[in-house]
Amino acid sequence: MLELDQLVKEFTGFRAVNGCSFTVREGTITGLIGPNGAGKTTLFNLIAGALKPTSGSIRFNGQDVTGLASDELFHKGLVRTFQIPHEFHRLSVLENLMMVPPKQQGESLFSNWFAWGAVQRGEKVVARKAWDTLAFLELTHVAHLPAGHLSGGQKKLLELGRTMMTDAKLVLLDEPAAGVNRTLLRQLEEKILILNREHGYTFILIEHDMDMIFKLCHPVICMAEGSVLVEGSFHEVRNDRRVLEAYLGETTGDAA
Amino acid sequence: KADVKIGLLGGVSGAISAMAPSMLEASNLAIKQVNEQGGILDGETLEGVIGDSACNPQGGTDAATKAVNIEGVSVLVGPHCSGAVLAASGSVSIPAGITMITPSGTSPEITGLEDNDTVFRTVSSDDYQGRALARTLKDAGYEKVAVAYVNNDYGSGLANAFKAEFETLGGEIAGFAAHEADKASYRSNLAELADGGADTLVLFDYGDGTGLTILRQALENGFFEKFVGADGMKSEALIEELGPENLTNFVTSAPVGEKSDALDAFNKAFQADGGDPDAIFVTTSYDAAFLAALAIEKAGGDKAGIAAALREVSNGEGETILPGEWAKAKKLIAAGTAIDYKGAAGDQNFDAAGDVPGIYALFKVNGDQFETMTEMK
Amino acid sequence: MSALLSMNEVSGGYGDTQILKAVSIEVAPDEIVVIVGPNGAGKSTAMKAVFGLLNVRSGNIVFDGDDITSWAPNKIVQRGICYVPQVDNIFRDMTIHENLEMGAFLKSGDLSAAFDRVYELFPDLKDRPRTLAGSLSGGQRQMVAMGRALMLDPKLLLLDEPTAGLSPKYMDQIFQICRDVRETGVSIMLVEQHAKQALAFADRGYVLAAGQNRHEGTGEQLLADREVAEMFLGG
Amino acid sequence: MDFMELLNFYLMPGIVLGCIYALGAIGVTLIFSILRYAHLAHGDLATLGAFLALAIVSGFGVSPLAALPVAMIGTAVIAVFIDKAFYNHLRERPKIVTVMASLGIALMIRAVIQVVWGVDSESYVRGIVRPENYWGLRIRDREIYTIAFMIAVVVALQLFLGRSKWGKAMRAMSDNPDLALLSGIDNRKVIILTWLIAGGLCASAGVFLGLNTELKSMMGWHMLLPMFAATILGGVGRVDGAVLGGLIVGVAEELSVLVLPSEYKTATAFVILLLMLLVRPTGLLRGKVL
Amino acid sequence: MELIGLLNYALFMAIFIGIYALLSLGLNIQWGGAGLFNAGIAGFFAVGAYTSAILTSPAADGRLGGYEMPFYVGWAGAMLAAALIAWPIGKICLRFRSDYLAIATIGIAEIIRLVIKSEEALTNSARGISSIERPFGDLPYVSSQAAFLGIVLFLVIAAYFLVQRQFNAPWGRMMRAIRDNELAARAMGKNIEYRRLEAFIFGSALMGLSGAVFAAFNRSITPEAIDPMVATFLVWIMLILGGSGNNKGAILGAVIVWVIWSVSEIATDQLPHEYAVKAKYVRLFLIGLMLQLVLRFRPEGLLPERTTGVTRPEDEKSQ
Ligand SMILES: Nc1ncnc2c1ncn2[C@@H]1O[C@H](COP(=O)(O)OP(=O)(O)OP(=O)(O)O)[C@@H](O)[C@H]1O
Ligand SMILES: Nc1ncnc2c1ncn2[C@@H]1O[C@H](COP(=O)(O)OP(=O)(O)OP(=O)(O)O)[C@@H](O)[C@H]1O
Ligand SMILES: [Mg+2]
Ligand SMILES: [Mg+2]
Repeated sequence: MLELDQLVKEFTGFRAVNGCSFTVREGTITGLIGPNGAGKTTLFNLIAGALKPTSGSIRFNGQDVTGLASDELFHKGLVRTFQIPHEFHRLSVLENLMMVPPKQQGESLFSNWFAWGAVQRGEKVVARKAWDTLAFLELTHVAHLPAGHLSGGQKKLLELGRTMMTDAKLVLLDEPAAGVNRTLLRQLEEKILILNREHGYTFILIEHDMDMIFKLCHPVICMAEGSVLVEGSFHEVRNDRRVLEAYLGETTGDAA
Repeated sequence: KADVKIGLLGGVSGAISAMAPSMLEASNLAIKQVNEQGGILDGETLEGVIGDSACNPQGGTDAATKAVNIEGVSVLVGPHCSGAVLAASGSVSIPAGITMITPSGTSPEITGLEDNDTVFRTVSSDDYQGRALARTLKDAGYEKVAVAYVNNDYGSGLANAFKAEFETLGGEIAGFAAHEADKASYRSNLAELADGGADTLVLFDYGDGTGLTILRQALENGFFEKFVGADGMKSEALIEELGPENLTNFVTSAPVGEKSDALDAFNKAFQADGGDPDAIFVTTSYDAAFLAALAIEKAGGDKAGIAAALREVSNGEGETILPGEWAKAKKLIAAGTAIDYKGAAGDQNFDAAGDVPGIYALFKVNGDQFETMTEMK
Repeated sequence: MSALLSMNEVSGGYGDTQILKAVSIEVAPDEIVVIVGPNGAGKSTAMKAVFGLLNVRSGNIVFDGDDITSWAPNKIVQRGICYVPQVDNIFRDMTIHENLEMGAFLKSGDLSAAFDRVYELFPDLKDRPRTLAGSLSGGQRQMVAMGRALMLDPKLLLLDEPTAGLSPKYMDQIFQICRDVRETGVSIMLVEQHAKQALAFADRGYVLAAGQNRHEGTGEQLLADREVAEMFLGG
Repeated sequence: MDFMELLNFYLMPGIVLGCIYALGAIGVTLIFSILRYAHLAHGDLATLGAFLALAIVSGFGVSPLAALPVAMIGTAVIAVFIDKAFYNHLRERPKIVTVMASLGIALMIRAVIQVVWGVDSESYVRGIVRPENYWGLRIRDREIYTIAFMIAVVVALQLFLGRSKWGKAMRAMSDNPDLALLSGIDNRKVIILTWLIAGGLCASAGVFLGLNTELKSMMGWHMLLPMFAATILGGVGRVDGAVLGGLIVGVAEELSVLVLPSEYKTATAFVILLLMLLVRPTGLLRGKVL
Repeated sequence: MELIGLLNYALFMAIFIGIYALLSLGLNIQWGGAGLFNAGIAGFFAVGAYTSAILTSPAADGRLGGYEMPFYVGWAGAMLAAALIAWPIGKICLRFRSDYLAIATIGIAEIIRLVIKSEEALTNSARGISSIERPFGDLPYVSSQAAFLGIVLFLVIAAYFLVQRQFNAPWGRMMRAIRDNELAARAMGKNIEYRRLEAFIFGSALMGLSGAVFAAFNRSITPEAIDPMVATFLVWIMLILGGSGNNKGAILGAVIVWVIWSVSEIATDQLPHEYAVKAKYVRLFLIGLMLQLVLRFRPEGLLPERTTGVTRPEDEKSQ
């Protein structure tokens, strides 16, 4: 479904992503791990169109999407979350969700002026969906708070919530667990699995939480210094010496 | 008794704020004389209501509307700037049928207004002055000049008229450029103008504004030898800031009353009142206000009849009335005798468009004052 | 044992909203205290309260014998508390080196010892001291932020989720660093979502929920508590 | 046109003017980057400085250069006061609110000047000063002073910002005010320091403008846009950028009459600015991409 | 007489307020809606005024014009011209951050002003264009004013209605989202360039319309009318004071500022003129001070924007 071919991203004098190639099959949850600064987020930015690759190509559902802007990719069914939450801080939490669905009729000036009824009906549908999502994320009590006032973890939840508001084909999750309470995280894992199994979402998941990777991901890809180090099942990757050294660290490795 | 009011719409704030105060004083002098000499109509007091036209259309219409509607003035004297005159007459005074006399709106555009004969001016169009200045200079032997003018209706009106006339007479314009006001440096503009090889700079600008800056920079850097200005440049500030010793080669035209009894009468009265009779546009301001009073008296207070009355009291036929002669005029009007006002700034006989031909003189600097050199034709 | 820091029944919030409801937390000298709790419980808010960034409506905060309630932050820093916020905790447009330098703003004299210490803890930073901090990866930023706070040799270090986004290797390292730092006589109060790991090495822990104290005890006690584990530690 | 003419009548005036713009633009850039808003009262603050110097010149009969430091200090103090009284409590608000406030301050300062000193043109020294001729280069003392002062200021300021602790604190605060606070930097002091520097420089821009031309109540306002153009041109937050930008704007304005009708001279600054924004929005010297 | 006069003046004020309300609504779309800092309002105002002037005025020597079209054609043309001018400007400038956009638009407005002042063949340069057609201009004074006010009121209400709809619809929510966080909005599939351009053009068209109404009301337009002080900054003060993001606020701001502006002048005009001159400056000072006080005590404006948007009761129930 997604094919990366020799992707390179160079910042002034520094290669953050350096010849990265892999394929993501439809219906999987691919785990992406790797040391800090390995280039995972940068890779996401390339896939999601927030950055343009220096070289290499990206194919999504058989189409070449290299260099497309992120809004176009969104409409092709590719949604991402941000590692550092990018909420709309002055919109209420509810509105943060309600703004997500694409092609809302009320986004056209013309409909607002001449088809108010249809706009209203559309709003009702979107609002219901947003409330359901909030309920699931345990954010109902802050629904009307400006999103900027949420706690760090709540913002991460909101990030995740946004991906639930559309019919995405491929969802890129950048460290959804960081800062999220573990009890809630276990529930999120369930939800992700449901989305994956029942709704056919494909995920790529960046995480440092091994429990989560273990529970959800197959295959797991470990990146280091901008390129793929190892790819395989969780256990293969987990027990790879290079991964232990570069990423997991000796202590954790021993404990496992 | 109820007051009779006339609106004095000055450019108190805005581009000509430095000139406005003495112009308003001159108008007020006329009003004061009326009141001292028996008042207007049935001994009522004439009151001048000041409004700020701010030298822009928004301010002009606002001030005019207030004067006409809230104060209920019979005549508007002003506004002072042409843009304000156009807007205020178009949206207020013409529809309301109120007569407007501007003492300083010099744009040629005012001539062509469809005004039902209600818009007049006691100052001549820039066209006249520009042409007169061209003729005078040509007579005085200037052959090749460069022209710099401030890019507004005043500057461009003068400059274009001057250029047309000067070239018709066979003179050469060796540089012709507009400039925006209020820049810090004009040296490159001057260098560019001087490139044409003229030794004279004709400068249409304001002497207490950018004109001063340009003249200073020209003098300091030795651009041009002789300088000519128009009425805007006849400003005390120039002498004060540059020093008379540096202005020996500077002449400027300005409207004057023809050397006349009328002018003398005004000068004396204005001086006694603490005013400076040589300040710019004071004679026209005085005439506008005095004419307004005469017209009100003549029309018996009927606002709709004022425009016609204005023509009657100034059409050149009848017993002469000089500035300050209110009591006499009042008596004659009461008796039904025709009168003709001869103003400080000239005879003030309006043509069909409500304009007057101007009378100008060329001034030079002597000591710390301007002094008349020659009359201009 | 007299506490180094004690928050006594502190209530307060942002503007009119009340977030903290009579929260009490104590940190003894040379102690590592962990605060855990669900998202939005008020953990970060409690830290801000210590640092004078909150409207404290009632209760007081005593540090080392001084009542520091509502002191200006720069005075609190001077007094010996350093704080690493959860988000926005670096100077993006300054280099790594300058970030650290700003950490030691209140310190005069030779800084090289302090620099050496920080670079030793985070060798990743040592390699490119002139890199703008804003271009670092999420984990690298966290290191810069910690490093900045450590520059001043504080008596008490407040860390808001220092391990969020760090690789397992660094997470262990950070915990190790916390222990090392404690050895040098610095007390630490930290908020963690990696609660199990954190409680395992901390001296004591508090569980906050909905702006109130729920549980407290030593790390082992809390880890052993079934209810705590279920409700807050992810089973 | 020979080179000397180009130098004397186009470049020199442009450079002097550029120095004046630069002095103002440095303040604009500091405020822009540290306090994060466009300070629209900057021009009128410069006017105020110029008139303060005039008051000293005419009151004590000293030379304008002697009055300069006093005027700078006076204006700096006034700037701090304005900040305390009017901008300080808007700090938490969206920056546009402060921008609006500064516009109001501009009106207020101008009104004070117009009431106290009137609307007529004034000058420090009456009469005219003809330039000295140094091997064909025609230049006046006051122009030399202007250029020398600007250079001295820039060198001093660069050293201060780059080397001193407070200079770094200013940068830190421009970067992340909350974190600066947590690092023990007293934001209020940084703000005061910023205003002292910006206000003083602003006054010097006014005084030198007055010295080289006349003093008018609107002089600073007309300088505002070129100063902003210079700021952005050079790169926001860069002192050296502000200087470079100022010089470019000044020289370009003077040179523009060679290629454009002279009534478009005022537009030169903007045209350069727009081109700059199109090609390289961070400014010539990479400033902050705000 | 007195009463009629006051009524007349009230009509006049209402017309002016209407003209400024159009400007301030236009700005509200741009700033309040999309966060675009347009500091070149005067430019679009001017384009509208001159376009309608050229289309509706009688022929004159040496300049474009003389089409003598009916006023509504002129006004529609004004909107179109302002929109057309806004399009390339928006294309180029909307990429910039708000302060930069402000400075860029100031520059563009200044260039427009210089062109208008200097290009005689197009705009009759500094003399301006007079004898512009004014709807109902042939009626007697009072009825003509009243009829004109009717037109202006209609335009303001229509504009208010349209803009209000926009703001309350998903469009408004989307724009606020874009304002808050561009990167995220883009990642959520919103085409930011297009949306901003849409807001910029629509707002500019309203400003152009306002210019056309102004020119028609005065029957003339001269370059002084597009002084940024009156045509740009005053509008900003209106919007900020009234409450940006709130359309009622935009209109209320226009009302208050213009009333205070005018009434304070009536007061100072009562002074003897030697004081009156100084009083003008004092008045400017007081207006500046008033702005400070408002910003201090109502920094969000008199009617603040509802930051958390609309949630209808049925939404609450549905949870
Ligand atoms: N805009 C940029 N300019 C320069 N360097 C950058 C930029 N963005 C990222 N980098 C560099 O690229 C490298 C990879 O960063 P990236 O954010 O992709 O790491 P990551 O794998 O997501 O790490 P983490 O797990 O810590 O989030 C880092 O060393 C970072 O410094
Ligand atoms: N600036 C603010 N204004 C109003 N309310 C706020 C603000 N910041 C936080 N809150 C609210 O205060 C509550 C506690 O927030 P806090 O940041 O302390 O949570 P936390 O326990 O640190 O959560 P997390 O683990 O997710 O970081 C939250 O419900 C949040 O919505
Ligand atoms: Mg990352
Ligand atoms: Mg938190």
